[in-house]
Parts: sequence; structure tokens; C-alpha cells
Amino acid sequence: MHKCERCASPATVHITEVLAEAKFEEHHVCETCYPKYMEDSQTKTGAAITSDAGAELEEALFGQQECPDCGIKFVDFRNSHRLGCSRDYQVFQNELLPLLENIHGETRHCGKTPRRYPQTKLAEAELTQLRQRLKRAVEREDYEEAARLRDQIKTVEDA
Amino acid sequence: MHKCERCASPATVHITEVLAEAKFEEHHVCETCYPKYMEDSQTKTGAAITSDAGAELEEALFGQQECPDCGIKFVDFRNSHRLGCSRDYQVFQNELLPLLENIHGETRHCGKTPRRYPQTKLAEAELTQLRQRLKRAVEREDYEEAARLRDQIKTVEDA
Amino acid sequence: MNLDSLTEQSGEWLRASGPEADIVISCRIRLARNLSSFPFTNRASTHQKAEIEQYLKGRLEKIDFEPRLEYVNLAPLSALDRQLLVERQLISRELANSEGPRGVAFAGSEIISVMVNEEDHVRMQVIRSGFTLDEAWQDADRLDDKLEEKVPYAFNEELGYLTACPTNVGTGMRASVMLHLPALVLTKQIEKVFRALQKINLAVRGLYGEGSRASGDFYQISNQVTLGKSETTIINEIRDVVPNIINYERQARQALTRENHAQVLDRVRRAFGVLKNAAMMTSEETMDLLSSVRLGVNLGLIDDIDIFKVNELFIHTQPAHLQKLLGRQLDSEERNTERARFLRNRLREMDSLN
Amino acid sequence: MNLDSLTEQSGEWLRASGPEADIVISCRIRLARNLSSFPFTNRASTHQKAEIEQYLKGRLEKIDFEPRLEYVNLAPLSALDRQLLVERQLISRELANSEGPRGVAFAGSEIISVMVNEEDHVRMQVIRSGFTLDEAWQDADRLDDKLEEKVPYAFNEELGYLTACPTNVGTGMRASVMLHLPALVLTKQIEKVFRALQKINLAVRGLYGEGSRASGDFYQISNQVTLGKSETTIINEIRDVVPNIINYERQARQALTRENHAQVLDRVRRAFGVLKNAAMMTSEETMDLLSSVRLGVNLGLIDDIDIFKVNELFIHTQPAHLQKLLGRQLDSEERNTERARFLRNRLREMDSLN
Repeated sequence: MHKCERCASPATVHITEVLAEAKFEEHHVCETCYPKYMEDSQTKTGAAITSDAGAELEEALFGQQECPDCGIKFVDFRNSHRLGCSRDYQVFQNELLPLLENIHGETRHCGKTPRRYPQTKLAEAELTQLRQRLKRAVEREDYEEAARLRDQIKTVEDA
Repeated sequence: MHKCERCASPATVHITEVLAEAKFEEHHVCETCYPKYMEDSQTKTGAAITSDAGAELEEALFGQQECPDCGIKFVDFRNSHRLGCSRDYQVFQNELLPLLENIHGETRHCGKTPRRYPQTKLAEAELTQLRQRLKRAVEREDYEEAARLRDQIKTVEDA
Repeated sequence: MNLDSLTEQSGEWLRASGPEADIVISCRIRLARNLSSFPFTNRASTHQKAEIEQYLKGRLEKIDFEPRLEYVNLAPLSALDRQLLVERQLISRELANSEGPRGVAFAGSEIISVMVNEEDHVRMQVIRSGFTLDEAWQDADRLDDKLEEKVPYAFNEELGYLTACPTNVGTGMRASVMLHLPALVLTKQIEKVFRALQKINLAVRGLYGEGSRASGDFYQISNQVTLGKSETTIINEIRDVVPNIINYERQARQALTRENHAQVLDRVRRAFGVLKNAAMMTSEETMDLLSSVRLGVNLGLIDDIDIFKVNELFIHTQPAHLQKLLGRQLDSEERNTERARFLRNRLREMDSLN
Repeated sequence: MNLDSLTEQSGEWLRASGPEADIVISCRIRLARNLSSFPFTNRASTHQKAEIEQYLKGRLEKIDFEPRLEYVNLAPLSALDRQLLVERQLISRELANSEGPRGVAFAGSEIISVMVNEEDHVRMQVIRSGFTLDEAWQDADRLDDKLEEKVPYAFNEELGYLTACPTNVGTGMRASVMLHLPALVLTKQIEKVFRALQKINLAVRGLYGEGSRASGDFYQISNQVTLGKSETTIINEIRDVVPNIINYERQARQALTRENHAQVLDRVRRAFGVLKNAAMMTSEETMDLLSSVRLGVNLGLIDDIDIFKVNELFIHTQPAHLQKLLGRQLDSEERNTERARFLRNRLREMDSLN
């Protein structure tokens, strides 16, 4: 069991600070010292750590969640620096987001997307558009156009 | 002025110890400490130093001789490690002999002799021999031999 | 695939062709991908890893992509053969030393390789000679598209490609440029380059990746950030900074030639002399000496030596290559003797050819 | 005498001929003599020194001795020319750097030289290649006899030949043997040899005499005692101890070849490689590298190189020789460049001749 690094009490709050190049630094403090630790680390390394530490406090205070798919806890990730499966990104979202913010400075992907993935997305957007155009065609009683759109929607839906 | 290396009095005895490879070591003691120094150095490095030191004491107590040819004193040799002329070997004989003993372990030359030098020596020995043979020839009345020896002695004497 | 034949050829990335090839050895794009329906490699059971391997092997061999990739099962290979693949940069040291079902698919040209069951299920890479980041990215992108036609990737719209380590999430891309910077090292300006690159979130590593010493004055510059920027943005950032480093190295080379010509010439000549004559030679010393020779060739201080041949020596003198070339296992001392002999013969051959 | 011509030839003592020439470079006998009618050099006025010089020059040029000695007046010579004579061991560093009328008589073969107004009025020496102490003594003895016919020496029956320093009195003879002991240095046994020699009153010095570093693994062994022993006794003592050192060095060489063959081969080859390729080279490094090469030739690790040529390089790369060979004054940096060039050309020449 860890002792608080600021007093002799048992540590109940365990903080992982993320440094450059995916290196991690462990900190262990007790609940009494935690606000003071927060204050110091905020002035030292900025807000990102604070939210990370905040998530950690939550975890420490309200119990540890486990991924239903791969079975890891966030502490396992902290020890191995590896996640167990892709679902972990959702399960530990609160803990991971500040960490990602810290590593990448961003939390939203804006690069390449798998072709098959946007195909369905694209289809949905297309369908929405086609259905709107169908609705407008019916409103102006252009049934030739409505028939063409109906067939087109059927083709996209079946794709 | 040097102080005695054994007490605080002014040093009156100056000793040069000769070490290996013509290196020298200076020692300065007062007359009171000198016998003790002698005793120690005798047990330490043997009799040679003692005689050297004895010569030094003599020099220190009875004044410094100067070579009439080149004008150096023994102290000049001690400083430069070079003698001034060949006569110095006679002038400073008392000081040099223990030093030579120390460097070479011997004090008498027994190597090569210049040919011209022993030629006279040889001539003397030869003459002595020839004169003895002449005396014996005369004794046994061999005057032919005596005449030959007389001429031979004359030749050597004239050489 | 007969791995022994690898030693008879050289990876394309060693060819010393392409733009700025005197300073830019190679460009590399690496993409990390995972299958959505399996746990990440570190949490997968041996059985699951075998399934993943089987699944990916089948698809890799069938994808509509030229050149055709050939799959090599790593588990049954000897440590020596795996080390050989590491030295050729076809697989990572981590994959070589890990356990369980795993493999690599690559084509003869060695431009493209796809690791299976590395830290992520799929790690594909493209290495090209010279300053060719865009071309490498085009290849990698195309390969990725083709594989994705057959394989459902773990992806979410928010975080992009999901990877075992959050440092790779997003694009899953590591773009890197391998530079030979002997003059910046000699003039002690390399630290300045490090600091500048770190400021703009670019990482600097040695020849064999993370944690390896920058021996032979080789430095690999790569992106740290994989999330929140598109692949082309990341590549553009590196593509824009590399010419500055190239210029900096060129200036250092010119300054050396101008102000310390004799010293540099001496260093180069001595390195050449030792390489051509020594009877024992460690891998580390080889790298350092070859680096000086490479600088000498580029500065025109050593005539008529093919820079490609020098590049090749860097790889062929690595422990596994050496043992493969000689056809037998060697202990460390034997390697040092054989490495020296190999260098002597090769360099004298070159000399007499010219 | 045109000193420049000296650089086109080599002293006999370098010839690497004679018994045990792989280890014994040369033997040297030096006799100190003074004129009885003058103060020693250090107490002689400039006028007296001029008289001494005039007197000795005349007699040296007329003595009935083969080879004919030619007298060189040192005072008007440049520092470079004097240094040249030092490097060839024809004069001492002390004589080169002293002041006033002084000179040296020697013959073309450079076996014999007679210094005038060194520490003693006359210092004659004979240097011969190989382990040839007796021959050297015979030459020196004969030359001494011939000079003594014309010149009254300072001598007394008690102390023998009288010299400016009592360390030379008696025979006035210093007999020395120059040994090349690289294996004893490499195996760190050389200190043992020193201690043993000191115990029996023999001195050990470097290549250029008293106080000089033993660079190139050359060691000069000589008698300390000059009084109370005849010349032949002194020479016998040295002649008897040298074979032990030779054997000790040979054993060390055999042990190296047997137990550290690869390391020695590596050392020798690297030295050769650096010498044939470097662009800058100090005199000190040259000595050390040539020493390794010399060892290599003697161990048969380098083929077909004439050991005489290697011996010659030791001398021809000394500062004054180098400048003479190039026909101009050089500063220290230029010398290092030209020395390297000289070594490259010479060693490559040798290689291609073989």
C-alpha cells in the first residue's frame, strides 16, 4: 500500500501524470493533501493534469469500472500503458480524454476514415437528402421525379 | 640562510647526498645535530655518505678551497654538477672521492690508458729490465750482449 | 520464402536514390490498425492470436495489391532469422522478441511490410529511399484501403483508428524521416536540432527506433501527435521541417570543409584505413567509422565509392546479416573477427573496381 | 658537407642488419675525452672554445683513420640543420641547443661521429646496427687511439679519463643497446625489466637519450658506472644481460601470438591502416603506430615489408627530416599534414613494390 507523498497517512488518491513521449509519473496522496496537490500541480503543469487528476479522484472515490469486453480496469492500463480492446476507449472515456488532450493536444480525430465506414454514413446522408427531395417532389406533384427518387432510395438502401 | 632541519638553529653544516643517476639531495643541519644526523644517515645509506658529510663538515668548518686553474669552489660544482677543469679532481679530491665511491662503487680507474701515457711508463719498465740484463751480462762478461743492450737502452732513452 | 536470399539483395530504402539521398536515407510511413472484433494483442489469448493471424494472413495474401505480399510466420523462425528481419527494418525488435502466433507479410522489394500481432493487430509500413514522404504515404494509404476492403478496422468517428496505446490513436500513423547528420554531430550542433524538434512535437530516435542509440549519426525524425490532425497535415509538418535540417547539415558540412578541411579529411581517411585493415570490429565501431566514410564520400573526400555500397555495409555488418552471409552461428568475438574480414574484403573490392 | 643529402640516405644504425636485428636496433659506444690543457667546456671562454675547436678540427681531419671524418661547424647552422643531426643521432640535443664554437666530425656512413665542445671537449661515438657491441667498441677504441696520437688527453692513473661530470670519469665510456620491446610494453612486463636493470646498475632511457620518453617502444640500456671497471668488463656486463631481455621479449611475442593473436593482428592492421590513410599525424603517434607495424612485420603478420624501410620511417618522419625532405620550413600543423602524406606515399609505394 502506498503512503501519501505529502504526509504519513495512507494514500487514497492515485494520480498518473502524463509526461512527454507517453511516459507516466505516478503520484500517491491522501484525501486531505489532495486539494493542495491539485493546486500545486495546476500551477505547475496546467489544467490537463487537473482534469486527469479529477478523473482519478472520481475513480478513487467512487470505485473502479471494468471493461465488459476485455475485463481490464483503468489501473491495468496505468500499469501496462496498453489498453485491452477498442471498447476501452468508450469505457474509460472520462479518464482517457484528458490524457489524449495531454499527449496530442486534441481529442477529436480528423484524419482518414475507413471507406466502408463513411459509405454507410454517406448512404444515410444521401438517403436523408433523397427522402427530402422525394417529399418536395410529391408536394409539387412531380410524380415522375418522385418515382425516380423512390427507385434510387431503394437502390441505396439495398447497397 | 638555511635553518637546521632537525632543530630551529641556523644550519652550519651543509651535506650533499648523492643519489642514483647523479641526482643530489641537500641537507642542512646545525653543529649540535650533526653527530645525530651522521649516525642516522650512516645506518641509512652506509659509510660513503658519512665521509662525504665529513668532508662537507670540514669544508663548512675550515673554509672553502678554490681551484687555482679554473677558479671554481666545490660549492660551484654542487650547483652546476660540472667540474671546471681536470685539475679539480686533485683540488677537491677529498670531497670527490666519497662521491665517486657512491656513484661508481669504486674510486680507482682500471680501464684503458692512453697509449702515449703508458709508453713512458712502459719505457721506464723496459729500461729497468734492460739495465738489469746489462748488469747481468757484464757480470758474466758477455760484453757483446752488453754492447747490444747499451745501444738498445740508448734508443729507448732517446725515444 | 527463403530468408537467406535476403542477404543477397538490399532493401529499397538503402538504395541511396531519391531526392536529397546524401542526407535523407529513407522515409517511412507506419499505420497501426486493429480488428474491431478482437481484444488488442496484449490481451488476446494464444488461441485468439492464432485466429487473428489466420484471418489476416488469408486476407493479406488475397488483397488486390501490387506487389504481391508474401506472409512469413515468425513463431517457428530462429532468433537469428527474426533478427535478420529486424536489421532489414521489416519487423520491429518488439515483434521479433515477443511470443505467440505472429508474422509479417512483405514483398521482394522490401518497400512494404505488414506486421501481424505486434502491439496492434496490424502494423503496415512503407519505407522508401530518399526524401519521399508523399510517395510513401500514397503507398501506405493505398495498401490500407485495400486491406480495409477485406478487414473491419476498430474505428470510431471521435477518436479515429483505435490502438492499444493512446499515443497512436487517431490516424495510427507514424511518419518518419531517417537522416544522416554526421556534420551536425561533429560540430556539436545536433543538440540544438533536438531541442527545436521537440518544441514542435517531433520525436528524434536512433536507427532502430525507440530507445536505440543514434549510432552511425543516423537520426529518425517522426511525429509525436497522431490525433486531431489529418495524415497530410502531419506529413506536411515533417516535410516542411526536414529541408531546414538538411540545410543546417549542409551548412555544417560546408563549414567543416572550409574551416577544418584537414581534420575532416583526416577523420574520413583514418576511418577508411581502419575499416580496410582492422582484424576485429564491433558493430558499434563499424557504424561510427562507416558514418565518417559516408560523410567523406558525400564531401568528395573519397573518390569513386558508391554511396549505395556504403549504405549496404551498414546493414550487412549487423550481427544477423553477418551470420547469414557466412552461413553459420557466431559468438560475439567471432562476429567481430568476421565483420572485420567482411569489411576488408568489401572495401578492397570496391577500391579495385574503381 | 651538404647536410640536405643526409635525408637521401640512412644511418648505418638503421639498417636493421646484424644479429638479433628484429629486437636490437643498434649498439652505441660513446667515449668522453678532454684536452688536458684547457678548462672543461662549461668553464671555457668563447675564445678558448674557438681554440679548442680549431685544434680538434685540424687533428680530426688529419688522423690516420678510415673512413675519413668531415668536420661540420655547428654554430653557423640553422636550428633546423642542427635538429636534423640530432634526429640522426649524430649529435646530442645538448650540443645542438648550446652556444658558442662547437661542431661535429663524421663520415658518410654515419657509424662514427665526434662532437667537439659538448659537455666534454671530445665526445666520440660509434653506432652500429644490430647486437654488435664488441664491433662498436673496437671501432671506438681504434678511433680513440688514433686521436690520442695527436691530442694530449686529460688523464690520471688513479681516476682515468677526466670528465666534466664525475659520473663519466674513469673510462669515459657509455655503452648502450637500443632495443625495440613492443611485446613487453603490450603485456605490461616492461616495468619488471626496468627494476631488474636498475638493480644491476644499468640505466634505461628513451630513443633520444636522457629524459626522452620511450616513444615507439624503444628503450636504450646503458651502463651507469664508468669508474673501477675496464671497458671490456662494462661491455661484457651489458652483452650478458641483453640476451635475457631479448628472450623475454621473444617470449612475450610468442605469448601474444598464441593467446591474443586476434588482438595483436587487429592492433597491427589498424596501425597500418591509419598510417596508410590518415591526413594528419603527430610525430608521437607516428612512433607508436610504426612500433605496432614493426612488431607486425617481425611477427609475420604483415607480409613483404622491409623492416629497414620501417626503421627508416621512424627517422624520416621526425620534424627536421620531414622539413628537409620537403625542402621548406613547416609549422607544427603543416608538419602533421605533410608527415601523414609522406607516410601514405611511402607505405603505398612499399605495398605496390611487393
